[in-house]
Amino acid sequence: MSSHVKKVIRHFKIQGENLNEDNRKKIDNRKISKGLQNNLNSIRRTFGPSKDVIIREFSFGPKHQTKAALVFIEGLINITVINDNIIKPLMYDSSFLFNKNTVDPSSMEIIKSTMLSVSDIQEAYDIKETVAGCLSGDVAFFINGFSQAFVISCKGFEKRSVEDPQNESVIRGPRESFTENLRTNTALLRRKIKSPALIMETMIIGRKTRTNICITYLMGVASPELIELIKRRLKNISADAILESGYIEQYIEDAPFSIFSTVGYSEKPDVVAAKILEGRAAIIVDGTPFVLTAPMLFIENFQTSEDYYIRTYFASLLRVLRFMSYAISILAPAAYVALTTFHQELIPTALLFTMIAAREGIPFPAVIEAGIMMVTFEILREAGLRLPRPVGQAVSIVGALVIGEAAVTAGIIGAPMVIVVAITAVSSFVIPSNIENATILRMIFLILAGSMGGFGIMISLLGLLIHLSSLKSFGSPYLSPIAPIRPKEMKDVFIRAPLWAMLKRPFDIAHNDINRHKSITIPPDSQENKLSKGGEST
Amino acid sequence: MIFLLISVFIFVALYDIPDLIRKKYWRELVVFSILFLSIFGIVLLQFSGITIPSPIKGVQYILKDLLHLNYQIL
Amino acid sequence: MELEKGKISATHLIFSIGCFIQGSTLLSAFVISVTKQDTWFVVLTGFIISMGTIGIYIALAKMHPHKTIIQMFEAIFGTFIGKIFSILYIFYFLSLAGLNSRDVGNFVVGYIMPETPIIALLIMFVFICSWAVRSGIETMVSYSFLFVVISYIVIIFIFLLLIGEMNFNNFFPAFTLPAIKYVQGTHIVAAIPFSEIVVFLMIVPCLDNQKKVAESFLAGLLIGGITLLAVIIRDIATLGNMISFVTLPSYETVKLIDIAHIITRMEVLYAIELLVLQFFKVSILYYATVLGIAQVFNLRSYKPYILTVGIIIISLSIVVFDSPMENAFWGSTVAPVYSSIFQLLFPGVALITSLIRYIFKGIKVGQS
Amino acid sequence: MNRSFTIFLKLIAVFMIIICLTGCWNRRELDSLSVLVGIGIDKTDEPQKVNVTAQIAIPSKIKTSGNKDESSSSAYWNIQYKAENVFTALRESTFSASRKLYIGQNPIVLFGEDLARDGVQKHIDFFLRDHEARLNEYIVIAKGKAGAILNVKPELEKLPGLNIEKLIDLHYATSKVISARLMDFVSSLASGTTSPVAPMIQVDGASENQKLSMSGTAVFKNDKLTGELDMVQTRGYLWVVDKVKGGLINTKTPNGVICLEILHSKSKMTAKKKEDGSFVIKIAINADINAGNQEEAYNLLLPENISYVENQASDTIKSEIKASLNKAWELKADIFGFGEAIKRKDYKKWESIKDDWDNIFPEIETELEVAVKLRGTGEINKFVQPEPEKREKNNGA
Repeated sequence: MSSHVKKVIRHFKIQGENLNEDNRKKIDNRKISKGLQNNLNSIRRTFGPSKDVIIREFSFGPKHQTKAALVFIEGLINITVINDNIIKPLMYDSSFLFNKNTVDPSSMEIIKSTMLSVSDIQEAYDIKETVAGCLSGDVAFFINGFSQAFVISCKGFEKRSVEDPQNESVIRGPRESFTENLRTNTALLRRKIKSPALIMETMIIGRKTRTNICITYLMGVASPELIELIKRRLKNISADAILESGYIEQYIEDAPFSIFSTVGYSEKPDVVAAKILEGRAAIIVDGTPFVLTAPMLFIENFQTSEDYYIRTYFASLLRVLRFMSYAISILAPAAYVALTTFHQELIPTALLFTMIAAREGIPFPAVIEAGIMMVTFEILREAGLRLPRPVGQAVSIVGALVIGEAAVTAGIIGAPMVIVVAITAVSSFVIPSNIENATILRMIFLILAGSMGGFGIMISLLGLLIHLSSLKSFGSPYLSPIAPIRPKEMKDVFIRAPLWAMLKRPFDIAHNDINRHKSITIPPDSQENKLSKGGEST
Repeated sequence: MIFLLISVFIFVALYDIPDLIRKKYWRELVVFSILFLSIFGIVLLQFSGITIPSPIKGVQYILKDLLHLNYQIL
Repeated sequence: MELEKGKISATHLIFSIGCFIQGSTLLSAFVISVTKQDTWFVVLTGFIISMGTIGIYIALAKMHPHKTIIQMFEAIFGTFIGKIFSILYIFYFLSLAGLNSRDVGNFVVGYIMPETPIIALLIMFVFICSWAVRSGIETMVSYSFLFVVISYIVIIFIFLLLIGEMNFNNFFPAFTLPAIKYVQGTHIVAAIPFSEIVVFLMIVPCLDNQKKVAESFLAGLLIGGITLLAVIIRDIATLGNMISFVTLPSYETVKLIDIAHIITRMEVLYAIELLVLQFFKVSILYYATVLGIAQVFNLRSYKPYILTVGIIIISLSIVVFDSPMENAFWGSTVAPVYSSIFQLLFPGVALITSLIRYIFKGIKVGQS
Repeated sequence: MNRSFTIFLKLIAVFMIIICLTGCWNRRELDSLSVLVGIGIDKTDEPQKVNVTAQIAIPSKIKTSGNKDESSSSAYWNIQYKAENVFTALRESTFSASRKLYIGQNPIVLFGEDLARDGVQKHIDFFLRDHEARLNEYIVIAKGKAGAILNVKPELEKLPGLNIEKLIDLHYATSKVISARLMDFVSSLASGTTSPVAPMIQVDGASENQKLSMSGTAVFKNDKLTGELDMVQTRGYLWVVDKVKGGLINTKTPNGVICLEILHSKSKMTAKKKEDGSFVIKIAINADINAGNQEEAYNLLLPENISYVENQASDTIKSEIKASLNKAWELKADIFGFGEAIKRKDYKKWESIKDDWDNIFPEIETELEVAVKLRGTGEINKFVQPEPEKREKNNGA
């Protein structure tokens, strides 16, 4: 029933849009005519009353009799290039060009090859192309008497320079991060992987925003089915707007209703390069510094780029620490509630006495207490994030005072609960990409722990496990090296083995070119031993 | 309690039947209905206080009291 | 007309079988109440006996590749008799699922939360299992390795903590019971944990490499067998003559851990392990039931039946026994006989029939 | 019926389940518990009733933060209740205690002497059966009334119950006190031949400065208290069952008494069958000792002196063991588990003599083998005194 109604509504919607666009299409599909004014009128009609569209009419050639016009949008182009490399040569040096009153198609070619000293020039034959060019920062160049126009690329809008990453700060490792500009981003990746096999395919998505999107992958390493799948899903997007890579993520991800994200993102070129080298594909979206990577495995949340730059023991320790802190961040309040309200026999006697003494006179049951604290914490976190930085500091100080001191002294909240929530909060910050799902999971676990104790926690953990292992990200099992088990890949899960020992790429992602190393590399020291032994014998 | 039970069964029916109808799996729908209605009846009886005999105890009766195939507990 | 499109690897089958057997090891009181301090011996003989029964399953799987046990019976005995056998098997899987869910309920109610109504626990437990079954066999077996690893870690950890408590004098005097007790014990061990893996004949068709059936079954049996042996030895050595008095020997063993009043109260590990392993076991049995129903009635999908069968399991596990005592009586006296009908008698008859057909008619039944 | 509808249904299912289950059965907040830290069970005048003293901890008074008023009041409350059995008494004490008694953390179970003479098994059963109680609670027999023991306020600890637990935990320091967990006690009861033992505790001193002290070992015949071992006999018992973990031995030497510290010991008890069919229990003990205190100079660097001390020590150990053996024979209580040893050795023979064990046990032969090794002399290797030649010089001068 409801689906039928929806269909009808959808039908009307589509028709309405068609009506709207019909007018526009009439103009857009128009070929470029020989009369300059006709073309300019079409352009004017297309852009309507927008004042940032500049139409510069001028004349050049012998006796300045050839009328021409440049159409561009102010702010998107580099004005010096237009002045020095387009208008100047035409106005000063073009007198020899045309024979009197003849419009020779070949002169178009001459202008292109001898007069315009810019690198990227394309020819356009209909208005639509020129309009699209203008909108993406090109200059349309119409000449009276020709049924074609030049679309000259001289993009020059304001952009941010490459800066330190804001979210993924590192102690050791490259400090550059992506910017909002697509080309800068592709260049950053090209500088990391200097191989012709690094393919960058561009697409334009978004009927209104016409956002440039670049699919980047390593030919031969990334599996063709994956690239095919990503392209198919991207082509299916019929949205009118793509403003951030988050839009793309939501349109192409496998499990839109899951609390876990199955598409990864990063703002650091080295991270994205590493993922591309493992056989993943990256999707760069113009206008955002966050580059998507797919497929994404659950384990990637726990791997940071720095793990591979520092020494293996400490890196492994950090891995274990991250798993622990994730477990704490989702389980600690639930476990505390389950222990104190259901399974007191599991608490050591001395600790139990301390906890009872702290709870004496607290008006709420432990679940409610934990709920209050968690909600308060989330509010404080959100307030601290959104406010301007100096005020944010003040908010956190006030919050800490209110929660930490006043609530405990007033006997509304027990001190152990404050400790538990504080530990939970701190450990949830260890893995920023997991904050979203950890917050939701924590709530679910707390409710189940409050009603069923440890049994509830176990049930919800099992549910979590089932959910995680049934998820797939672009054909790869989400929980990949753990379930289904890939024993050889356990080198990069709970421990981070030395790089020379990680011979293979993840099987579930790069199954058509699994070998990272050309030959089996021996650890460097044994190589040297061999060399020195050889030296002695000779 | 009965209300809760009925709502659970309605939920199960709502969850499973539409899929069958859409795919035009009529035989599956028949088997489903038989299974569903019989268990609905049994559970309803169970909840209204009638003791349902345990099938395992039935097996135990056959094996132990009729066939004497059991071990002795000591 | 493939009902299950998932493919599983031999590794996963091995660990699933191991995990499935491990599910029963924690509830070993059935056999311990019979053979007391000689249970370790009974485990070994039971293991050897069940290698024989598993040989039957392997032979059946080899003769009828890409068929579940239900399809095999229809191929061997014809449609009508085959369907009768199939329905009996579905009842068997269903009853095992009900009994095992009841075990979980009994444990939680008896030891952790005595005031909780068992139906609430069962609803949650079976709901989670139904979720697992709905996610498909591929997902279900994918975490078996994780479970096996967890339970091995827990067992080794507890073993190390209990070394101080163990007294190997507890194994003596050995072999003092009447011989019938050893027969009974062997039968229980062979029937209740080990040969229950007949249910995996419902899953074998999903194996991607059909040549590895034999290895998978035997390796899985070994994983489960080692666990059972280790647990039994640990419990006897720790509890001594108390072992025949307590209801859940493993649980009481773990409760005894007390190292300087600091490392203590480890029974939570036991509870976690029990829930996880029983969850796996019940979900496999549940899956077999649902798939069996779909295959008997030649249905095109098994997913619509999951929730209904779940309700049947809940209802069955509530009515099945009035108390854990009845359950224990059934477990140590009648259950081995009941299980053997499905584990040894029917598969044996099926194997002999298909062998006879193979020899006399010279056609391979599996190829039809 | 699209995907989002299915998701919606799933969410409803989850919420329905959660709502159904917010019955919160079994939920007890921490402040609704009264944690038991000791249970004392005494005989009453009425034949079918026991007097149960339950010691409840008051956690808010355990953490005294320098407040003088609070430190004066005690951190526990002893609630007494008379009922048919322990379980009833603990339950019915909620008539006067506002919180339900919680036994999950209880460290000790005290039995009064009178009650122990009548048998303890019917009172122990509850502790085995209850799902909250643990198998490693300590069993202690009180000389006199158990309730009185729980009333003695300790100096170092806040709670008498935990104080007694710690006293028992320290058994390794002297090896003259035993520790008996519920598990050990019941395990002995279940064997049928081995007699259970439990430590005894008594109140010393007058009413004002009372203190508790461990005093010997209670010996049970089946579940009835029949007699007790003194401290020396207790250690003799511990030597045999391989539970000596420390302690001191004072040994006479030609030059004064030397105090030896037991570092560790290992003993092995086996049954041997003689030609005539009777059994000999062989007890082999290996002990490592260390010189702890010397009263006069006795040179422990000389090999002959070392072996002399070792022999003396092993004689002391033998005498301790003999004392305990004699006491056990006198009580006809096989506390050592000789019966179990014979059972392990020859089960068939054991079956025939099992019923007559009470009469055979006092006659049983034992063989003692004690090997003591002096492993060190501590941080000094000689008695501190002037060197012999100097002394002679001094004497000469």
